[in-house]
Amino acid sequence: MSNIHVRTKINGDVVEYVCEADETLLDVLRNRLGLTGAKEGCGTGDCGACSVTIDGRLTCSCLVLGAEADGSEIGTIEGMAKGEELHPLQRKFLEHAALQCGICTPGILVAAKALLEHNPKPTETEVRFGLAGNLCRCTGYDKIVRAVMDAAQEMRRA
Amino acid sequence: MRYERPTSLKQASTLLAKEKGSAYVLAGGTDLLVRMRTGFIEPDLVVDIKQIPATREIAITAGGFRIGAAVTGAELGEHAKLKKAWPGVVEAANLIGSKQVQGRCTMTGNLCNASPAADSVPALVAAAAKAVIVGPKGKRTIPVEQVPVAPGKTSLKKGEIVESILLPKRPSRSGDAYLRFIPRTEMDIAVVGVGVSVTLDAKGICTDARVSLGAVAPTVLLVPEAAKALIGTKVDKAALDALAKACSAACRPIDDKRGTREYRIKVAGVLARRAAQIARKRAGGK
Amino acid sequence: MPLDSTQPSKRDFKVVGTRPLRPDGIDKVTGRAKFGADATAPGMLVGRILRSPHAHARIKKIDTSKAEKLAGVKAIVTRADFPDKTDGDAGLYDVLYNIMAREKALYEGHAVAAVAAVDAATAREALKLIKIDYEVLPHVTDVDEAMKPGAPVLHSTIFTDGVEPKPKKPSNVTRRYEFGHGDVEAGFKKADIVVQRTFKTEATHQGYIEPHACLANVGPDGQGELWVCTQGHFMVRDTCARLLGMDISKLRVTASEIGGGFGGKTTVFIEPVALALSRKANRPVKVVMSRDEVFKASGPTASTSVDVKIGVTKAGRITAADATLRYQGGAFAGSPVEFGAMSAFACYDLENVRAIGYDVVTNRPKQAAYRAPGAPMAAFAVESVIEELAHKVGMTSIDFRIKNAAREGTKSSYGPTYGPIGLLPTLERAKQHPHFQAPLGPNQGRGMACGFWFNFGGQTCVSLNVNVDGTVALSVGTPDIGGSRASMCLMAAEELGIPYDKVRAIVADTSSLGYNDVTDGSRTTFATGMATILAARDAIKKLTARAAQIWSIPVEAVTWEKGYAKPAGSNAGNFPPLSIAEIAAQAGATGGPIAGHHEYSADGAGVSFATHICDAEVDPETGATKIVRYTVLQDAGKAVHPSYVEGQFQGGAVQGIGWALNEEYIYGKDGRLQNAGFLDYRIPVCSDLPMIDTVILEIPNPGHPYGVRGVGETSIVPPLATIANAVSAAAGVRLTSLPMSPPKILAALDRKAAAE
Amino acid sequence: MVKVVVWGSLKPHTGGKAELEIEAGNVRELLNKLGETYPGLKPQLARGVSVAIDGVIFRDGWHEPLGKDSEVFLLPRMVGG
Repeated sequence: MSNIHVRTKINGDVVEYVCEADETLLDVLRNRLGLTGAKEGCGTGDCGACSVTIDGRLTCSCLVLGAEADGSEIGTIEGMAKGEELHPLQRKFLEHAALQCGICTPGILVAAKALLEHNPKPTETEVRFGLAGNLCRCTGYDKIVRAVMDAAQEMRRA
Repeated sequence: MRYERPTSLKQASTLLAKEKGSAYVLAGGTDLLVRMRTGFIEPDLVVDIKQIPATREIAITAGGFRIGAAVTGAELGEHAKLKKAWPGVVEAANLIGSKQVQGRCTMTGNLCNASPAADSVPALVAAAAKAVIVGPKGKRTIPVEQVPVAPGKTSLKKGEIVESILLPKRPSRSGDAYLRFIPRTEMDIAVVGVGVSVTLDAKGICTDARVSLGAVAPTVLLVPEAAKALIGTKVDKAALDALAKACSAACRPIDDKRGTREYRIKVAGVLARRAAQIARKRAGGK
Repeated sequence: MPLDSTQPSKRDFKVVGTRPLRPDGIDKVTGRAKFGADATAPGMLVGRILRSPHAHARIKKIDTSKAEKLAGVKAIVTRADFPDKTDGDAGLYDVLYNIMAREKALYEGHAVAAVAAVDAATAREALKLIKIDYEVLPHVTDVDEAMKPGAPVLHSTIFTDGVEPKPKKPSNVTRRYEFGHGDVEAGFKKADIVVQRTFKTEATHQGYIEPHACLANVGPDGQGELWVCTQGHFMVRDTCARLLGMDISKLRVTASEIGGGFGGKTTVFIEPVALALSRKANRPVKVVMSRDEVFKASGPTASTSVDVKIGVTKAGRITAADATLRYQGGAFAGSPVEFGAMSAFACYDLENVRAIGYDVVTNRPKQAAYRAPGAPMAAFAVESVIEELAHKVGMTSIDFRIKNAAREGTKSSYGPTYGPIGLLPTLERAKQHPHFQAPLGPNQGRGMACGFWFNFGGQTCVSLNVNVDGTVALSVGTPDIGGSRASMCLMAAEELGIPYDKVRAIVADTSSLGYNDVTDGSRTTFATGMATILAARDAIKKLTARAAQIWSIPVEAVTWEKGYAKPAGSNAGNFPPLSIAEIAAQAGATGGPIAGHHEYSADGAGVSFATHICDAEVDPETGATKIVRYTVLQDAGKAVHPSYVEGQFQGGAVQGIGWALNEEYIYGKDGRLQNAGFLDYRIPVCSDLPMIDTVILEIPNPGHPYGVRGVGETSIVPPLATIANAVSAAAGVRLTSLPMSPPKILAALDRKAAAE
Repeated sequence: MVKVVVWGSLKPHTGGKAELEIEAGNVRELLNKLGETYPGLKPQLARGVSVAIDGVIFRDGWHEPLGKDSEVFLLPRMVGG
């Protein structure tokens, strides 16, 4: 098995790594780079816990080869807060108690951020469909939807 | 496994043709990686075609649209002209998986995965789309319904790659629609899918139609009898009844974990009726 | 246990009942929180488990010789590495058999061998090189089929217990249970209307998003460490130590952040295997289940088949209620049928009641607890019949239930007489709720149901350390699944009279704290909360004594008020009050560190009730169901952190929605699970649902100093029936089989149309 | 003497009786005496039971006192999710 050298930007920083040809980006992030914020809930793109952005597009990092990321810019949950300052979505998730166990939270935050960048004023239905690729088993989604809508409102005011 | 990232179709085709083991094309990867993960396939070679410029663009041509093999669902949804001309096709492509999957998945991948339940395929078939295939012996263009031949099997020969999908230019007063049934509101594989495309004349009479069914047979079906039920009518109740009957009659489904045989037959008719009404409305009919 | 009998209802709370941010919040929104699979160790190996492809097979031979020779393989374990040390403990033997198959593989996915290797690819390759000689045996996965004479028998050792005479032939029925009182036959004779129906529910999975994961590290000296996502790390420690013949003190288990459990992480699966691999390799070994493994080889809940018969008078009073419940709990004894039987009629005041339960084994994974284990399926059957009877006697669903509801003094269907309980208040509040008055749209129907759950306390140990600056470090031993550390901080702060953010709670490892039972049975806020309060009181006693020393006055002359030590009266002396910080600052001089502790077996959890209301819309052409509106009303005793109480109500309701509509284990004729993934095991997604309205009732539990009652489980009891009643109303035909998938609903509509 | 009620399917082990009279002052004595008097109950007692005293269910607690008029039920050992 021959390893592949990959050069990317992750959360704005240049990152180089070597990975196996069949290794997923999720495994690279978690096992090689120590970025364990993206979680593996299924490994088949059905739960969204491994959500990241690649060149601004939301994707499941379990459905991307590490090798494919060469030349791309990757955004993960670890890059969401700017220094001490939490992203409004992160803050609103805490305020609304929009997490119970927290395993799905990084993926949902990454997806919600991508959603609001695309649609700053989503309706409840749009939030619900926008987050349909992220499974949460604890909350019943109620408080998640509230937190996202509240964050959207705050971000629009800002 | 080897991973290659050629920058031309010729290179890609040569890599695939020369590989002695199992070789796969990677565009979005949303099916390929799942099959690798579940141990269903163990590729010796994966050829990533995303660095090939032709695969990445949606071109407007004299004949209609040329959609590169690596164009993602999200990109299709953002293309206003394509959406206006072929709303049913774009809708269908946008139903594949989640927002996350939309960022990667492609219609060509959906087609070449050769699942009878692929969402975009019935819409493409109804749209009379064609696949442009590049291989060691050159280029050929075939109707999309001739690409899948059985569940998981295509008519592509060793070294061949689908370069793009062609959608014809739209006559005026045309409309298409795709509807599928899934138990949840998102994230499921179609239990039944129906694509309908119609063209009306000035009086609202259907002059041309194509109807296609997914998940009711080993491959996506083009159903000429169903189209016949619409042509020459105003797509009224009687025509819709005949359409539903023709669609149900064309089904050759199985019982599986996603639905029963009876259910698929019945719902194929229901969805055909609903899809035809949307297509008619989009074509300007009342 | 003796408790200061503060009147909980009259208590005026300062911080309890507020909604502060959780202490683990930042870690969880920034991706820093460390869950089961997030840990690494130097020299770590990857552990992988080989699983049986057969539903039922004798394992004739296991040949690992080729795999052992593969470069990079460091250890292989099979049944030979797990000698029976269970010493006649049948339950523990079943656990041993479940974590690694012995003479037979009893279900598809049953572990048969495991490998530790330098990387995942090598481990995967090694699994392929292990050769197992199976003799495939006939299998059975359906509960009713498994009970038939002539069904393939899983264990030659099971002779149905609880029947007279004791059977001479082994079968798949492990045990018969019977609960009830009165004379049901006589009761049915008094009835004007009797409804009798049979119901079926399919097995569901807890569906936690985090697969089981652990990192084991055992040395040749017999000392070990285990990092694991679990609902109970002390349980993991004790079980693993016993299975592997280790001293309990030598195994230190740390609970990771846990990505959901709902009962499914109350036992062990991969943990003893990882420890055995690590011991053999003398290297750290990480084992993480794939989602496929989670579905096939963890502990889903039972599938069931239930008969219910209830009789009523024309006036709407129930005269008799009878149920027979058959639950299969997988390949080993222990389905939750007894709790199904006990809880089935617990919401009603019944003179004549009987519930008979049969625990059945089949070729499926050994079930684990799932939120109020056994109760939702029984409630589905009973509440469906109750709804039908209400309509037959011409009463509204809610008035019929109010008329027959259990209340204080009712002899419960499982025996004991109820003290003050909260069922009627939830029903009366439901009756007033605007949801009940709201108009319904076309193809919509409204349903309701009640639910009951026992709750319990359990063994608990808490340590509370007062730091020199007056802040407080709280160590608890119950893993925090849904924000319990916030609740513990709230209760400690309330009791000590200090701000919430001056208390920090952690889940301590097994070497740092006394034994704690698992986080289950809705017990944590109740039992760990009460232990926290009592530990705080213990600390206050010591703080008071230190204040006495500082003032050089007798201890009896010092009182404690709102976070301050004060002289008891003018006789005691004229000293300004001392804060915790001021007392703590002098700790070294006044006797050393100040800490409060409490350890006990908590009881008096108090039973819990809920009422749910649902509007569902059914597409008559496709059988698709949409949940249009949903309301949960439940008694929380006292909501310590109301947001997390609401979260439990909402989460339970939505799991119930999944169970009712789409979730099911689907087996093929070959006994193999066909939908071992989130694609076809369809848990609700965000776009499937409406907002879930909640009403928290607070009827104080006399068994807790603040009146707290467990809330985690009851919320999953009513939804199955609530939704079935709503769907049946919308479709105009009674649905008796879960999940109510679109094909089932459409088939029912067709049958109705054919009959009309 | 306290009156203790066992659940229906334990009756084969108690000579067909659901209601038993036992001389016991607390839970521990009750469980010990039950096992001594009705050895058939021992496997169930070993598996674990709960005891309901006047409507409150105790899963643990040997020392819990039983009054002459206490309402006492033997129940399966409670579990939860």
